[in-house]
Amino acid sequence: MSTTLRNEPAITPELVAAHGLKPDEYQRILDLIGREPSFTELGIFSAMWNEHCSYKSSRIHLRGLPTKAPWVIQGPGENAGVIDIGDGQAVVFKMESHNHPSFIEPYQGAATGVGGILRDVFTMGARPIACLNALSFGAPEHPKTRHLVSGVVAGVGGYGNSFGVPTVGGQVRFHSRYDGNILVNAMAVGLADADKIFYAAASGVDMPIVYLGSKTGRDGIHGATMASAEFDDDSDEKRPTVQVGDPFAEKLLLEACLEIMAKGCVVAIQDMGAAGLTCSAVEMGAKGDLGVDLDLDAVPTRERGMSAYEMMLSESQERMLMVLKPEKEQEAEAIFRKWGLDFAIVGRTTPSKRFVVRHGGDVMADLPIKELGDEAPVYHRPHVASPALPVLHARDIKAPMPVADALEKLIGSPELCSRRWVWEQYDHVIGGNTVQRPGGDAAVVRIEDGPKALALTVDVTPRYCEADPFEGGKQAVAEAWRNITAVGGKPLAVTDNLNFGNPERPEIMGQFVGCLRGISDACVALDFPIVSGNVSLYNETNGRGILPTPSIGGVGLIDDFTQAATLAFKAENEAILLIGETQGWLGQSVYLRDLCGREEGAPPPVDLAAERRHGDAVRGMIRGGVVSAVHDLSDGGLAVALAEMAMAGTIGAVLDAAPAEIVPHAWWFGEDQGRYLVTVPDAHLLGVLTKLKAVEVPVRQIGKTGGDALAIAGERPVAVAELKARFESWLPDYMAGKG
Amino acid sequence: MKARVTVTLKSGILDPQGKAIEGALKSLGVDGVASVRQGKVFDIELAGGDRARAEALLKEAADKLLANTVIENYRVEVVG
Amino acid sequence: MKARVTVTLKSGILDPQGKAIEGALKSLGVDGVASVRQGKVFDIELAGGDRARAEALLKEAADKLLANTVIENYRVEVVG
Amino acid sequence: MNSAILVFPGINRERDMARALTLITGHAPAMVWHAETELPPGTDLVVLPGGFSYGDYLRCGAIAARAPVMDAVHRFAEGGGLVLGVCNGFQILCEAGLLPGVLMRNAGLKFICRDVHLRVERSDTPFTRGYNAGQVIRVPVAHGEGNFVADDDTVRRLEGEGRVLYRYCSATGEVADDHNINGAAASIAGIVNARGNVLGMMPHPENHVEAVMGPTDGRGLFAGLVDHLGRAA
Ligand SMILES: Nc1ncnc2c1ncn2[C@@H]1O[C@H](COP(=O)(O)OP(=O)(O)O)[C@@H](O)[C@H]1O
Ligand SMILES: [Mg+2]
Repeated sequence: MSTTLRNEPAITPELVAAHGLKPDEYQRILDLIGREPSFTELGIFSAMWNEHCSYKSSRIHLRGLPTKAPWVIQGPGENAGVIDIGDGQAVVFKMESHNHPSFIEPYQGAATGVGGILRDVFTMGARPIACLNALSFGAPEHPKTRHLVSGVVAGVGGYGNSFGVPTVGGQVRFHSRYDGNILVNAMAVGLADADKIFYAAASGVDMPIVYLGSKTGRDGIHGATMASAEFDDDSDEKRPTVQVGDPFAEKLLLEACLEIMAKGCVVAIQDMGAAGLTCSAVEMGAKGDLGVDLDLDAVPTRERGMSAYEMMLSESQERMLMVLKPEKEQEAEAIFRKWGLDFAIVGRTTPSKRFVVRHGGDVMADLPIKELGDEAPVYHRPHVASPALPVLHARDIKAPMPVADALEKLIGSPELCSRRWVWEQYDHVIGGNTVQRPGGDAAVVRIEDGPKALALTVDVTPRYCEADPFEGGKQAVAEAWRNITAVGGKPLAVTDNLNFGNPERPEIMGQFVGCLRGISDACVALDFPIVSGNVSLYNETNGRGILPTPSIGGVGLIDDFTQAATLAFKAENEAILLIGETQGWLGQSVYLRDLCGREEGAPPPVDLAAERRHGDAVRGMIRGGVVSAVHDLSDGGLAVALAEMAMAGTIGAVLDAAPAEIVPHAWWFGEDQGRYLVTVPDAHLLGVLTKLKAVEVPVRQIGKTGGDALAIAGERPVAVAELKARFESWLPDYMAGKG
Repeated sequence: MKARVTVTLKSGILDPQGKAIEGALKSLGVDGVASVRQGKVFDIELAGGDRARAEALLKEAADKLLANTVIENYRVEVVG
Repeated sequence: MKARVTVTLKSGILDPQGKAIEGALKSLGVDGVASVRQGKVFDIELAGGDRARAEALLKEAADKLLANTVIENYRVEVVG
Repeated sequence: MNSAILVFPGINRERDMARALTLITGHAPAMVWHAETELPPGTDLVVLPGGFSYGDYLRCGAIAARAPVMDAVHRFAEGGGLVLGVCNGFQILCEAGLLPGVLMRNAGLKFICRDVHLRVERSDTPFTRGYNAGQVIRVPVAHGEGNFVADDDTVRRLEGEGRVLYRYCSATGEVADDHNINGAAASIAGIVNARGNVLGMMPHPENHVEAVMGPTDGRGLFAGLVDHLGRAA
């Protein structure tokens, strides 16, 4: 082919650099194709070889993750992971970040993030039944935070509500390290027939490749490259065209796709996400060992005069690429027209294993298809382990205030207060299956008419990951496992979203490697394989990285939703049992950070064997119907967990003083891992204690439910109503600009 | 004093609303419409009579709240 | 041909969005705003070049769809 | 009881509605595509479900209100047939002129999903006979534009003619601004047309018909309709 086409800029070192390709990467392209690439080809390489699509910094480390179990149908590598939940049913799920776009335009960035992950799930043939989201914002006092919270939450809701999927859970946190780099991680969960899962690999030569959905515009050109670039103070100037989400179009796309899948029309299907047409077409061909010949003149466009380069890199939303059975083409087209969607044959599969792009009579690209993906650079980036921090001793930490005052302060703090202001903007009841709404440990979503249900959660504690990546990685997985267990679910599998800073810095790469090792160990020990995930690197502003934030999305199964547990105290005079070992670990606790002003020390270690033993015992008690309320302990420790149970049930508790061997503030606010609180009616108490003893699970009765306050022996009682007022008011007040 | 701030989408930005309206007009039999893009107007009453000050005030209002300048343009007119 | 249809709320109809924006502007420190009412504009491209026909078409579009004439007024301008 | 649920592009609570109707009436409703020009013969109840028809673009309900099937709905209503519009369905009915007024952005400008309390204002209508007058029920809302607005005369007429059937209130039935979640005129959550056969309401009774979702207060509405139609037959 001619290497310079009409109106195409010449390839200069500046142009190469502007595409985020390093000189040695460009050399690799020259070696691979044996000539200078065309402008369109350069664009294609930049899209395929950027961090976001190629995983070039993370790939070698991801290979070690545990991804297998008898119930895993599809692990990482497809649009989403798939697990078997019995009865011929499968659950399809994945989490993905939309961090940079959400910082630039919070509403549309978050909205299109949700749209993208929903598409990943229904591309595989599943009807989405739930969404979750994990959001990290800068410090509350940062001037942009309020605007970002408001836009992101409205955007997550705006898309999911209109699309018609309940958003049932998530996480929200504030920390100054996210000031210039917020995180928006969206997770979608869908339900499919286990024998009707659809994949991306094309098969058959000379099969028509069909473009479906919305038209292509100039949105987000270079979006994928941007998702892998650091920000600086000039990023406002580098704005690409923002992608705008159209949840209405996506809802039509969902219904149309499910309809043609049910009619048996589809051979292969791939949604157009990051790097749009380029990525989706290359993947379909490469996975199927086929070439792809695209004719861009057939692509439905929104704007006049779009170049091949623009069409190949556009990230317009709500689009799909499919290979259809030729004999079903007309039937499929009729279905798409009925739903008012564009339908065009834009190419064919070929035996050549080349990726050929034609436009206006010219060949704009002619590249080896396998190499585009497989030969992407892979980096063994240098990494250094984070220095180990000292273990703090509770006795060396002075309590700044009495326990009751501390509890009142913490429960109304940005870190621990209620997220109601957020989730009330999400339709969390649509579908009529949300058995447990947001506000509990894991959301519980009934499957069709039951009795099965899914337990869903997203967790990570970034301050632990920063202090000790390995323990932090373990803890994120353990907490997700614990939250599922606390509602009575059997944890089945994980999707992860690994958000880190600049991998070219050895300390950051060290965090990444450390967290991944921890995640891996925990997933193995807890039989909790990873089936899908996403990596977001370069989350960094002016050289300062975010806290390492590997969000863990967990999915568990409940055999009978009527037996799920909730955290609310149910009745007066029930025994409150603390399960698990309490040492009083204050290092990296919320108490130490927010009340003592010290972000210090080693985080609490996770003993994975104990974790499993304790969790299995708790799940057994839930199934046995002997516990009336269950809650796991996490941020804020014992006192905060008790307060959450009391507020949810509007019943107080009478509690013993801290045991003599533990400093009171460490007992009440320490964040030792692997712990749960349960309440037990008298009739079952003896049985429960005997059983726990038999399986060597530490347990201690710490008080009884009752009254309208949390009354700790020797402390000022704290009224549940007062706790609730503080718990519920911080976020709405903050968003209203009060206080 | 009365003023109008008109906010429109920047060109190149997808307008799902406009697209849906286009389709609806077609199915209602209103032919000849090639494209529709939707925007907003804000009719604002201002205290005081200083035109220059009013314009500055409205520009501030548009930047801070009425328009999302990442995807929208705006125009301010003081109408009297 | 290009045209603009502007749709505004009839006076007497409460405008919650306008009210909320009024309040928000105040709390952002933009003062001097006495009232805000929000409306819509539609920028429409038309096929063909007959002005009178265009105006008739737009009136039809507004009556049939673009405005809810129970609560809204509209104005049609062909801009060229 | 033969019910028909209208399906417009972008509608998304049609499955919730179908489940509730099936559960309570014992019959699966017919799902009727917006491009149809007739309702299924023998239809007793037409339901316009919740969702985001046409993405709520332009004005919520505006585009759906002009769909081909709506002519059939007008004829059905003129013949005295029962029509229920929930959430987006209510918005469509207003846009179609089958009910007065319009639903505007919530006063707080935010989408709201939560359980609310409603006071049932009278029990002598097909849409409320499953309840007692003055009864307080708990059902969820999920909307961004549920703020009922009409001119003063219209609101006065609705009140005077006893056409407000459901009103936002406290757990104990007080109607006050604090409980008026979206700023609706007179705390209106649901109204009927002058003839009393077309109801529009913002909250979602169809989501509270099974114990699994908490209260089952939504059942009364559907059970009342079954009872009414049973008697009429
Ligand atoms: N962004 C969000 N979207 C929906 N629900 C949320 C969000 N953030 C928090 N929640 C809900 O609030 C509750 C408390 O969250 P969190 O403190 O993170 O729980 P836990 O400590 O059990 O992990 C959970 O039920 C969670 O699902
Ligand atoms: Mg929990």
